[in-house]
Amino acid sequence: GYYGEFGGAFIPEMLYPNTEELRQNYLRIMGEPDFQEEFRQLLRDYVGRPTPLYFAKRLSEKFKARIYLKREDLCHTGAHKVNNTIGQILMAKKLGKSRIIAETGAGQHGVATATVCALMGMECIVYMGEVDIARQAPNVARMKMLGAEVRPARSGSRTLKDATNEAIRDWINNPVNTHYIIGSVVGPHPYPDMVARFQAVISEEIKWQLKEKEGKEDPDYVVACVGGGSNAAGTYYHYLDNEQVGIIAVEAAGKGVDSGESAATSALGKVGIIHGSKTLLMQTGDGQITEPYSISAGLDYPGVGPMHAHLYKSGRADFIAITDDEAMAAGLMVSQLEGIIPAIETSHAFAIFDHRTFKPDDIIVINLSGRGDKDLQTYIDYFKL
Amino acid sequence: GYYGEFGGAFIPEMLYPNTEELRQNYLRIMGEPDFQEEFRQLLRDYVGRPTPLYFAKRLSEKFKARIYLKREDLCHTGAHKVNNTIGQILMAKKLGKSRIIAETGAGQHGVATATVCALMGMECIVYMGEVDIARQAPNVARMKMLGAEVRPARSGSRTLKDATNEAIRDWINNPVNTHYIIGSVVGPHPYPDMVARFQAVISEEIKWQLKEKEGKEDPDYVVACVGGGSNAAGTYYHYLDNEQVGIIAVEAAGKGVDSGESAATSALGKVGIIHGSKTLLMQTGDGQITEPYSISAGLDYPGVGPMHAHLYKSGRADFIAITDDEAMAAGLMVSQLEGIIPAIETSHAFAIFDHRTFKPDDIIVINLSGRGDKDLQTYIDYFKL
Amino acid sequence: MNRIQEKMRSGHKLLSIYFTAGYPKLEDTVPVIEALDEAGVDMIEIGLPFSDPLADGPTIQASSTAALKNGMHTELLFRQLKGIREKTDIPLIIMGYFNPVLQYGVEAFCKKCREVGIDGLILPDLPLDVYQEEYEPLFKANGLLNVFLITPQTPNERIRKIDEGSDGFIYMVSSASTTGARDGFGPEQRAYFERIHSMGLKNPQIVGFGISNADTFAQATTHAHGAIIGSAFIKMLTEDGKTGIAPFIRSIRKSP
Amino acid sequence: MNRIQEKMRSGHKLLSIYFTAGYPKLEDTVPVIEALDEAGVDMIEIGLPFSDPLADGPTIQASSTAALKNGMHTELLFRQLKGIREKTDIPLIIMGYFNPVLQYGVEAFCKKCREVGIDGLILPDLPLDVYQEEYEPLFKANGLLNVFLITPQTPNERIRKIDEGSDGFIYMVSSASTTGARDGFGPEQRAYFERIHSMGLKNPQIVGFGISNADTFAQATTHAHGAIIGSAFIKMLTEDGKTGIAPFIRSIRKSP
Repeated sequence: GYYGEFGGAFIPEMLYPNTEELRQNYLRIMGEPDFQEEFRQLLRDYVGRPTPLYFAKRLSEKFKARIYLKREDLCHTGAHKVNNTIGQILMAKKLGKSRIIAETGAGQHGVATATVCALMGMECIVYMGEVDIARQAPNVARMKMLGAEVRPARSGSRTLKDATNEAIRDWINNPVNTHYIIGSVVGPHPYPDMVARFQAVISEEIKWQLKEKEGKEDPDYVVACVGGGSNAAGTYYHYLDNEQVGIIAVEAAGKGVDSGESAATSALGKVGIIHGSKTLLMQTGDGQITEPYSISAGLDYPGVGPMHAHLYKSGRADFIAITDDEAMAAGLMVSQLEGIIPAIETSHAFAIFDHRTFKPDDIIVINLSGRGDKDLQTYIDYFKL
Repeated sequence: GYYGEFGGAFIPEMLYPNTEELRQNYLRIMGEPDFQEEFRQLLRDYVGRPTPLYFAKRLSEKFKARIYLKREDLCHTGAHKVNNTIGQILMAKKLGKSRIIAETGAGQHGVATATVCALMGMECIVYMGEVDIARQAPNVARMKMLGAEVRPARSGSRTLKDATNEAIRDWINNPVNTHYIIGSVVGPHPYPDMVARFQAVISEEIKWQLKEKEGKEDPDYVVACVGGGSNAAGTYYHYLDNEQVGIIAVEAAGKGVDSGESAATSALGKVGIIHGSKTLLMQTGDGQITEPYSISAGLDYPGVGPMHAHLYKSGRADFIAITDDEAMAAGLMVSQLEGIIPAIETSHAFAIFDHRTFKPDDIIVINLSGRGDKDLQTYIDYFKL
Repeated sequence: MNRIQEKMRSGHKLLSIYFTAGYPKLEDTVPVIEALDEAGVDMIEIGLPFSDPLADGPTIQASSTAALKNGMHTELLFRQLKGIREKTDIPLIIMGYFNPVLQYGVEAFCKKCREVGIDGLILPDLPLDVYQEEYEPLFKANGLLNVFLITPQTPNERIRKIDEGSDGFIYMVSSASTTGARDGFGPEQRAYFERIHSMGLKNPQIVGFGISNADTFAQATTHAHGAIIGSAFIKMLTEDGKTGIAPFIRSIRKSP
Repeated sequence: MNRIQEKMRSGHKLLSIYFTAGYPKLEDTVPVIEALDEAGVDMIEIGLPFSDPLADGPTIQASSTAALKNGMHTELLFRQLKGIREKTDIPLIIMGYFNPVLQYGVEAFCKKCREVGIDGLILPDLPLDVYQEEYEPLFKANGLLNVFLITPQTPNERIRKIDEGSDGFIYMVSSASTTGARDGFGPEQRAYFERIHSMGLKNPQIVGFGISNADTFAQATTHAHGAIIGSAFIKMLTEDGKTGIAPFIRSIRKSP
């Protein structure tokens, strides 16, 4: 359950039976042929996998490199999130659970969870910070359309980390019939590993798709934005042990890494415990968890998955912090060059070209983790469209 | 250029050179191997085709039939519309055009056009009724993000048909360098045929996908909603000559076919000329085109494609009119049974089960033509979510 | 011989005026015709208003919308025109879109035209081939000339075909545009005028679109037999009313 | 022998009170301890406030948020507690989450605890295995007992392991819940209390969560050695202030 010094399960004893049940069973269940068959079938027929690996001609011309986009924005519900919720709802069924809880920040994971609960006819409660409920009304409505109950988290900063706290509290109070679908590679073991394995389909596909297009499985770089880190984990997964493939992780610098309004966890975080996991964490000197800031609602998590903390500490990944302004400009650029409006989270990953230089024959795969429909209001306000 | 008595090119002489150029070249160009290769490659890598054919287990259980959903909602930009705009932008390039115009109602076709123009680096002007601009602000913003210019149509009822008039006027004024990307199987020949051929990929895929799943290419019924009729044309295309396959066309009855607020063109229309095509048309006794009504912005076109007029007149297709209330209830049902929020257009197609009965082994393919994200506000207001 | 054909034999440059029936007021149709006749124009196009006039610019669109709002419709137009031949002998053409004609019934429409004394029709969205295949005998039986348009983009071959199929005049659209769109003619238009002139067509050509004053009228008719003013006339009518008609026509007729 | 272990030998049912340091006022920490001591409680858990107290219900969450807002922090708590042993001999336990301890430095934290006279720690999110692998020697060297929780869902095998690893008492969570969540005990809880009792653990058990009055205190301690009141005490403190402490404790102590 550790990535170097990071990870583990720093949980109250009340959660021990729940996580232990999961820990003891998840690898076995994931290995069962009928689980794999149903998981693969739903990814194909319901989610729309494989998602294309798209050669971005105009971006490649502009930045003089061979840029491919992994089109997770085409997944059902609009982002990679659903790969994980499909996997976890099948896991919950195998464990005999009848009730699903989840946390959500911007609402994408909540929608992806409500979606699979509707698909399986399971009860679904999504915790969401009161502040986020107000500013992400369309996703709240989507969850309700899908039959989920959205419960406001009224404690703390009333955003994602507090919604997560509330979900954990719910799980403490409902230890037997409830499965908690965590939305990223965070939380106590085995969540980071389980979620990464469900998202690993991203790099699994990249390998054979790139082989078809370029004659080789390995790009020179894989690039992804990192909030909690699930899309990044999926993008890197099958390349982690291959040092020939450069790993670029893009974090949200908000108004600047040192502005006091940032979510660049690798730069600003120290080792700490959040939501049951030891990882890099934005906190006060006194160990109180601080509220991060990013224009992107999906990147403003004060921690980062333990896998990514380890990638940072070990130097395996190159971490780049991108400001709000850089991300927004990159989002507009991709929209107008490729006809794809990225989620603002993803836009951060397109802003690396001002920070790193590449060779003309470098093959760069950027995970286009989500579509920008949910962010239109932010784009409208920002660009005064 | 005719489907029975419908179709033709009833256009002012000013448009003759433009449509004639297209008419003389479109079949030849579409037949060229490099055109097909680029078209197919973009459908695959950019649009995300093939879209899944998804067996809807819970819907099938509820309605006691084998119901499959063709997942056009997973296409890039959120609906089948982009199949056509990809085809037409390649056609425009082959014809040496440098400037693209389009009309849009709800904004989906405008977004799909702005998208392919960004992809190809072409100038893009989208005409949109002033009323629609006000009520479809997110799609207006998407078009602007993609670099398109959105021009308000201020004449007439200031909605879709007026936007179409304005686009035609633009084309009259710019006959040499401009290609007009019509968004549905309407307009003068060769548009209905050309658009149907681009959308035919839908039924082409259904055939081999159904063969994989059911061991046979032909379902008992294909079902689609009909506004102008492009998603329906694509869904029916390869089954038109196969009388073993029932064709069900679903129109918008608005507040009731006879309420005076309806868009059920087959029931209410008479033979007439709209936008250069002879077809069924909602009009006054005096031949003035009337403004239809539907809660769905994509179905309130006063005409219908000439192919569909012919399918209606010949009895080949079974036309069903679905009210706003029935469609909204069906949209909620599909959301909660299958975890898919359909576009309200598409929701109409799911309301047929109260109007027709099927046998338990009937295979029914419903084209899930678009996703409901664009309609969230309407769903929210209607269901008070 | 049809009144239009007779008029075409006249030696001077013909001035034809388009106006929208039932505009500015519902009952203005006949008074406008009378005023135009008195002011000395050569031919009149009576616009049958349509909800979706896609070949027209904003001025004529607005007049059509207003006329429909006033209550104009096909049957009413024929009622208004009943007896017009007791008042004037000027060639009268109904110009409109095909759909209202289709709804009225093409045969019924043609008969009514003969009854009230209409000489020809301009239906821009009724294409030559459909006309020839389906409606020509009907038109001819009712003594109606059908007028076709050509534009700078119309290929010579097609112009020949249109010339072949016409027996009144050819409506020569001055430039690629909807009505009322241009202001003055450039070298391109003049080259186009000359090109058509040199083709030696059997039908006379009347130029339309973009003619608004004595200057453009003179340019348009250098080679052609006449010209049609539509938007500029409607504009004047909107601003000055019927009393402006005579001065307007005088201003066009005066040598530039 | 540690003050906690000594207290556990006492014959009567132990009453332990949890309160949040720096609440309701920043300077209330020591006065509350003194008032509790005077009121005759047996043991005190001093809550070290944390921004994200995920095992706690709304009452304790709110008190933590308020205490942090008041300015409470780890170093300040130790400053406030300096000299406490000159005032009282009651067993004192710091209860909090692991992250603030980690940031302070586990070793430095343990040393400070010894300096001011803390007897034990309850860190719900420091799991048994990590404690044993990394921190046990540090705790022991500083005379600190580490207290672990068990719940109705904890498997017997694990309870044995926890019993093995503990040497003060076992914090027996009354039901699957966050703090302050339940009102009274049902047959399920009673069965659980009996089951644990019958296991014959080497460590005494102190019941926590859901104890709010004399009645629930009596039920909780039928088999167990004592019980902890947290949320109910905080609630009283919020409403009545420090003057409410003595009457509250009396109300618990009185026979039901």
